[in-house]
Amino acid sequence: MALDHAAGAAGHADGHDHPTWSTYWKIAVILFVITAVEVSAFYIPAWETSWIYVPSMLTLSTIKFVLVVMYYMHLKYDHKLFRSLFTGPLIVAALTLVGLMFLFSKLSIRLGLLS
Amino acid sequence: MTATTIPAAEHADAGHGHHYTTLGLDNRKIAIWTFIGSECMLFASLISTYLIYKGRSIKGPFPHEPWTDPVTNTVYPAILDIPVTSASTFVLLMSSFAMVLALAAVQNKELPKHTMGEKILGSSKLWLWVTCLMGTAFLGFQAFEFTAFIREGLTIRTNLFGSSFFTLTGFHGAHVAVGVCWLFSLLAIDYKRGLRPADATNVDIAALYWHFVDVIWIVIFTLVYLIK
Amino acid sequence: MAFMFRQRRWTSTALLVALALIAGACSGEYPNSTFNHTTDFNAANDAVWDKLLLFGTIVFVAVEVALIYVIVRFRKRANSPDPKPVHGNTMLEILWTAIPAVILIFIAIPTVRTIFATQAKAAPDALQIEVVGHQWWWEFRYPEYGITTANEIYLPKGRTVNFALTTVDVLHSFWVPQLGGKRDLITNKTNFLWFTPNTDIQTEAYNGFCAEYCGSSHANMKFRVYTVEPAEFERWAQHQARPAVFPVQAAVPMVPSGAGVALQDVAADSMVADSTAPATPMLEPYWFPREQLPAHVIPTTRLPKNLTFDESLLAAADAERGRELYSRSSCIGCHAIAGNPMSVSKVGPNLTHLATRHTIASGLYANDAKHLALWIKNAPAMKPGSLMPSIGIGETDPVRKNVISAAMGGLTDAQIADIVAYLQALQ
Amino acid sequence: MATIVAAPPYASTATESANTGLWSWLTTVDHKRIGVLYLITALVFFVIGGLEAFLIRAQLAVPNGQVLSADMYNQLFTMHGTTMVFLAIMPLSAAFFNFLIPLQIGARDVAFPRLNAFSYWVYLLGGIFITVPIFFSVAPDGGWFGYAPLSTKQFSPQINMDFWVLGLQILGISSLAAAFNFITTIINMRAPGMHLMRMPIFTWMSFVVQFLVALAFPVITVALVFLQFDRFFGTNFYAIGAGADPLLWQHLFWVFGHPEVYILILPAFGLVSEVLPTFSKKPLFGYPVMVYSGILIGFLGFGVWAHHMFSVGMGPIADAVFSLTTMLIAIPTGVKIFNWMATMWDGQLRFTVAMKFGIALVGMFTIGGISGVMHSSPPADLQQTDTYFIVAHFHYVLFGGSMFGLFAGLYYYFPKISGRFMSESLGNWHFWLSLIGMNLTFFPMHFSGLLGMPRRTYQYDAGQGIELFNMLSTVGTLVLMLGTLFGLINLWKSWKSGERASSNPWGAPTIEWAIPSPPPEHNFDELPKITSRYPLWDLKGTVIAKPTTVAEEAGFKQLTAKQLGIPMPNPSILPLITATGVIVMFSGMLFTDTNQKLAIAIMIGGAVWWIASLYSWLLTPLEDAH
Ligand code: HEA
Ligand code: HEA
Ligand code: HEC
Ligand code: CUA
Ligand SMILES: [Cu+2]
Repeated sequence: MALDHAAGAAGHADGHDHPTWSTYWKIAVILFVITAVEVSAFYIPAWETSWIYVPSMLTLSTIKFVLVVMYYMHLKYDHKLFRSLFTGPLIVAALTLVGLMFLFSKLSIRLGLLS
Repeated sequence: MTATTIPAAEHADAGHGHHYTTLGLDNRKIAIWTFIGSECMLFASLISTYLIYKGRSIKGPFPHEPWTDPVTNTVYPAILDIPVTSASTFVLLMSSFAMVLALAAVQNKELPKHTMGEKILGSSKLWLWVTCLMGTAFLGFQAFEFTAFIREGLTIRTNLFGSSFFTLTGFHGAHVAVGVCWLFSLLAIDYKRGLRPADATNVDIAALYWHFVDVIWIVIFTLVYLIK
Repeated sequence: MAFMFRQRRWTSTALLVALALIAGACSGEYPNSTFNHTTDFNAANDAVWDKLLLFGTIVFVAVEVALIYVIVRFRKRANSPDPKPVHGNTMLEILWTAIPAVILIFIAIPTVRTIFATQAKAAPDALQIEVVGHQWWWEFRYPEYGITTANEIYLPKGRTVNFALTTVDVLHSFWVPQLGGKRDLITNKTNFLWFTPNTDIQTEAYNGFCAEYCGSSHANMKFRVYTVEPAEFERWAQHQARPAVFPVQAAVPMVPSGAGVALQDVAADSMVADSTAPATPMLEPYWFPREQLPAHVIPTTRLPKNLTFDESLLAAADAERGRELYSRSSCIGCHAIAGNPMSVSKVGPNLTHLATRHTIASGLYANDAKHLALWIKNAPAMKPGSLMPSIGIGETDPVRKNVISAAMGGLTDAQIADIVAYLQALQ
Repeated sequence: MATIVAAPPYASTATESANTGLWSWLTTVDHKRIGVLYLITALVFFVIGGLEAFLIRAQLAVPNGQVLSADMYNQLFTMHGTTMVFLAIMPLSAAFFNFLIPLQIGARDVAFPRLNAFSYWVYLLGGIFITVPIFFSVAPDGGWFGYAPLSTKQFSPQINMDFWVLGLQILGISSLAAAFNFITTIINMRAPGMHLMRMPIFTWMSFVVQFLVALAFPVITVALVFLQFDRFFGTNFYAIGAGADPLLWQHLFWVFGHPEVYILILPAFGLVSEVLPTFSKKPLFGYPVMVYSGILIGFLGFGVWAHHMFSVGMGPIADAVFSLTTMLIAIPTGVKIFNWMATMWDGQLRFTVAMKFGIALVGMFTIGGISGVMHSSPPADLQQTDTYFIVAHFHYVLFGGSMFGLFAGLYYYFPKISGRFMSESLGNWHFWLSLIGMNLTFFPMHFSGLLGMPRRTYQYDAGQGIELFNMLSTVGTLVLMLGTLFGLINLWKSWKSGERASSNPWGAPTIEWAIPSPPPEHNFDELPKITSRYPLWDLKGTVIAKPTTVAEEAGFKQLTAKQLGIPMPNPSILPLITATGVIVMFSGMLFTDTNQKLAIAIMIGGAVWWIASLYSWLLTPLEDAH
């Protein structure tokens, strides 16, 4: 199992492949740009009213989320364990949120059969 | 005795000090990640509630559209102020950037620094200060936002939107506040005796917490402010 | 081995107890049993239950028999060799993953079918009944007939009835075990529940319960359901839809359940209706005959110890005086009586045809003079938490913690007796 | 490398005189002593919860019972449920987490010993906070799941529900802190060679439970925060006048509530999985499947919550989905039942009291599980929900499952905890009376439920066909009480004067049995090197550990941590002080309505108090520098 393999690698689990200053500032720039795009999208009526708006917003913020988690929280470089400690709960949380959205009719599946 | 056992000292290389750990990782880091996982559920519940109650308030003011009180005929503007919040979002994002630099500075404290740039980048005090101040600025924005909303007629008691909005963002704000106190405490240590690479884990867990709070804001900003 | 001996003795005892219980459950009177097929709804749900019971019993017997076999067969014997250290067996484990899975499929299919069948929209011509939950009583409205009543429902056999369930305060749950499963009353939401009482069931009285904890008197939030012939239902409904006929002089005794449907102008000379007399002749009034009430709908609630009423006053009471008194007492702040223009409030139960109901206070007490009198005197003492205040002078209100005085609009026993006479005339 | 084949001869000379006295208990950070504190406290709360149940049953013995008033009854069942769930079973499990996990994984302590003490003190003080009001008839009265809007100020204006909201909030802190602690401990404090798939099954189940706690408690925390804000600050989360949806509370509560029931059962499953192999002299059948089924139960447990809400009118799709996910859980649970039986199959069963409780769990939990599956079908559940049929279901799984499992664990581990055996003869009384009593109490409830008795009713009419069943239930409760009394007497007497136990009195396979009973402060002189799942049984060869005896170990002298030069954490009073500050802060809220200034003053005072002591805690090193 994932947790066991590392047992031998005592000491330098988070060793190699450190992110560096140049990674950090590039990420910062990307974060800034995405935020700027998001905010301007809000003010572009053609975008804001189209069906693509919500999916695009969710995608953009997911990208930001992943970037911060992978690089600033160095999950990409760290021990695999941390990745599962974070993604496991995150998945449960996301599924619960989606489940609740369905239950409160904020989302709905259109099944012709069951109308 | 047939048992083969190993003396504790044999594995004393892990982490700091002499305690054996299975993975060679620091306990505090595992704990903070577990805590962050748990916080995911906390914020998922808060965000769910906000979304569930979105559009269910029977009276205004509302987040995105103006509202006229049928009784008094007062007109309430749309509550959310996107430009201001975009600015505060930006501040919080950049504070994460400062935070990684602070951590890197602590980790690399003992490396020689030659150029001016290296000296600036290597100053943990500087970057901790920047992070703290940006965090405080975010709280300032939030205080400004809250008071503006209250002036415009939205309090935590006004309607479902008010209750769920203030509670969600208030919880986030409280997390930021805790983070700011934490970082100031680290700063105090830095002034008192200097943060060294040996302290990196202490700074790292604070940083993880800080980034997580930032990440949550990314979600809130999109779901609450940008999507109508 | 001593253990074995004990083991056998206890298992047989346990079995005996279980058998006694099962025997007990199959005979005797179970007026609120969930197993009677009195409606299509109940039959559909019970069919699922039968599958559950069947498979549940199979699993139960299989597991317990195997367990007992293992206990008996593999107990430690003196100087036997150590057992083989078996760590597992993939085939076996797949097997006992698969068997339950198959069983569950057999349960799941009828479950899903029944869910969709019973939760479809009710037929449009169904009898609509609006059920409104209150802490701790039930309001029932028949919009088709313009009837508002409380705590007792009449259903015509063979016609689908569709309940629209809402509540004005906390959550409640509408449940008549004999007729079908429950459905919650949720604030800010309307739920539906529909079924069709079978045509072949008796004219019967059933118990209904509030099944969602709703505070102090949750246990006392009961109601009654009467399944009657369609013709009887028409008579009942028509009667309920009109204001009560209030006798001024000695009234012609009204026989509630006379045979036949003879037309009779009840508003004729000896009677005056409180409001305009109906111009058209009407069906003979009907309500479930008191003599035919089965024992299980007769409340056995004990009266509070310190609450008494001088019953001789009831004999001397006068309904007309009572009406006059009622119409200027606090009663009208909460109750409505059609035909009494002073009494229109909707806070408490509608009292228009109170005398045709068999219980008061949501199934807690029999509807007779004594209980009515005690109720008016001190309702919260009769029913914990009741939102109807104490009214008898000198009484202590256990909810509001005050002593009732004349200045507060309290009534003397004699006055209460008059009001009781009035209420009892509201047929 | 050889396996540890047999426990080395040890004797129980470990206890050091320096470690006794009240102060040492208030300042202890030793996981074993904290475990003992949990055990005793939880048993006290179990008796309180049981006496509450007894009063409930006394009232229901006959129709129109006159023992209790309606309001008192409502307080009693609310507190009975709350006490049993949060103050008895969860902390009893925590007692075993504390005592056993470090021993089973070969660690000297948990990852954060002082946080561990903090968890205990918060639990104790929170438990007192929520229990005391019942003695003044102002206890919470909204049911153990406190459905809104009944639990809001509008419909429960008195102080009663304030205790509940704040009390659960406090207890949540304790559980969450413990969860982070144990997850870290299990991940990172395992002895060399203790791979995950070699971990004792109890530790595995506890590991799953900690994740359930970490993910489920934040949800109830949020639900409670909303309720608290509604009650104290006038927010609208459950305010029906503002258009709130009362189902919000129900969903949030059960998103927590269903994982919670697996939090209650999995530790018991884990204990039984230790007991059955030892007394069958066979390894656990299908160890990997037992592990995976535990994980699966935990994971699926997050996807079934709305089966508590089949009557609220969620619509056919949601009903069907939650019904199916619920049924799925029967499969991994069934696997556990069958694997236990396969463990015993062909073994040599020794019927100690621990074993009897273990076997009884298999039999009784199955009954509760089957009635659970009966609820999982909405058409059938509409007739069952909120009746005594449900009450029967959950007492079978809770008493026949969780309690029996915990009792099995208690009889099994008592020698390790105290160095003494529990009495088998008193234990037999305890077991048989409990088994009979629980069936007599709870089996008739299946009938009273299906024959139309709603739950949470303080009285019922005569002539409803349920009198016999209620009388039987009440009689059963008396038997159960007697049985429990035997158990308590047994515990008390055995603690003082039970027969002395050796290091491995049962001949068990896991490493906690390789050290003296009771274990020395530092647990292991040297960290053990683990090479198999059953270190004390060499299953490739032929040797299964024989029980050790006291005589064998008589000559052994256990060295102390100091003598061995093992650094141990220093005792500290700070966890208790911090916990007290937390309680003070929460107590302040109680005055919000009556005296706002006082409320704010107390809350600020409490906050300053715990923050200050937290700082001083964090700045005090755990152990002396060396
Ligand atoms: C220890 C706690 C515990 C456990 C383990 C369980 C286990 C289960 N529970 Fe239970 N439950 C409670 C505690 C628990 N429950 C409580 C406290 C309540 C009431 C709360 C309240 O309202 O106050 C409740 C209520 C409750 C309800 C809501 C009822 C209602 O209010 O209407 C439902 C509905 O589906 C349910 C289902 C189940 C199921 C399917 C399981 C399954 O996990 C059971 C699985 C086990 C088996 C099935 C037995 C072994 C399996 C086999 C031998 C294999 C073969 C079997 C088959 C194919 C059937 N439970
Ligand atoms: C978690 C575990 C748990 C346990 C172990 C129990 C144990 C018992 N429960 Fe519990 N019960 C619940 C959890 C539990 N319950 C929950 C969650 C509810 C729902 C609450 C709600 O609806 O909100 C409930 C509800 C509930 C009801 C339904 C109330 C109602 O709906 O109106 C009833 C009724 O009979 C009942 C009875 C019992 C009995 C008789 C026991 C017995 O097993 C108790 C046996 C123990 C003892 C009797 C203690 C021993 C005492 C002594 C030895 C005393 C001697 C000492 C001195 C004199 C100092 N319980
Ligand atoms: C503050 C409101 C209030 C006042 C004043 C009040 N009632 Fe009531 N009444 C109620 C409520 C509420 C109930 C339902 C109580 C229950 O069943 O829990 C009720 C129930 C009754 C019932 C039983 C009805 C039934 O169908 O079960 C009668 C009869 C009654 N009231 C008569 C009176 C009379 C007569 C007076 C005046 C002397 C009076 N009430 C004053 C609120 C009030
Ligand atoms: Cu209404 Cu219970
Ligand atoms: Cu559940």
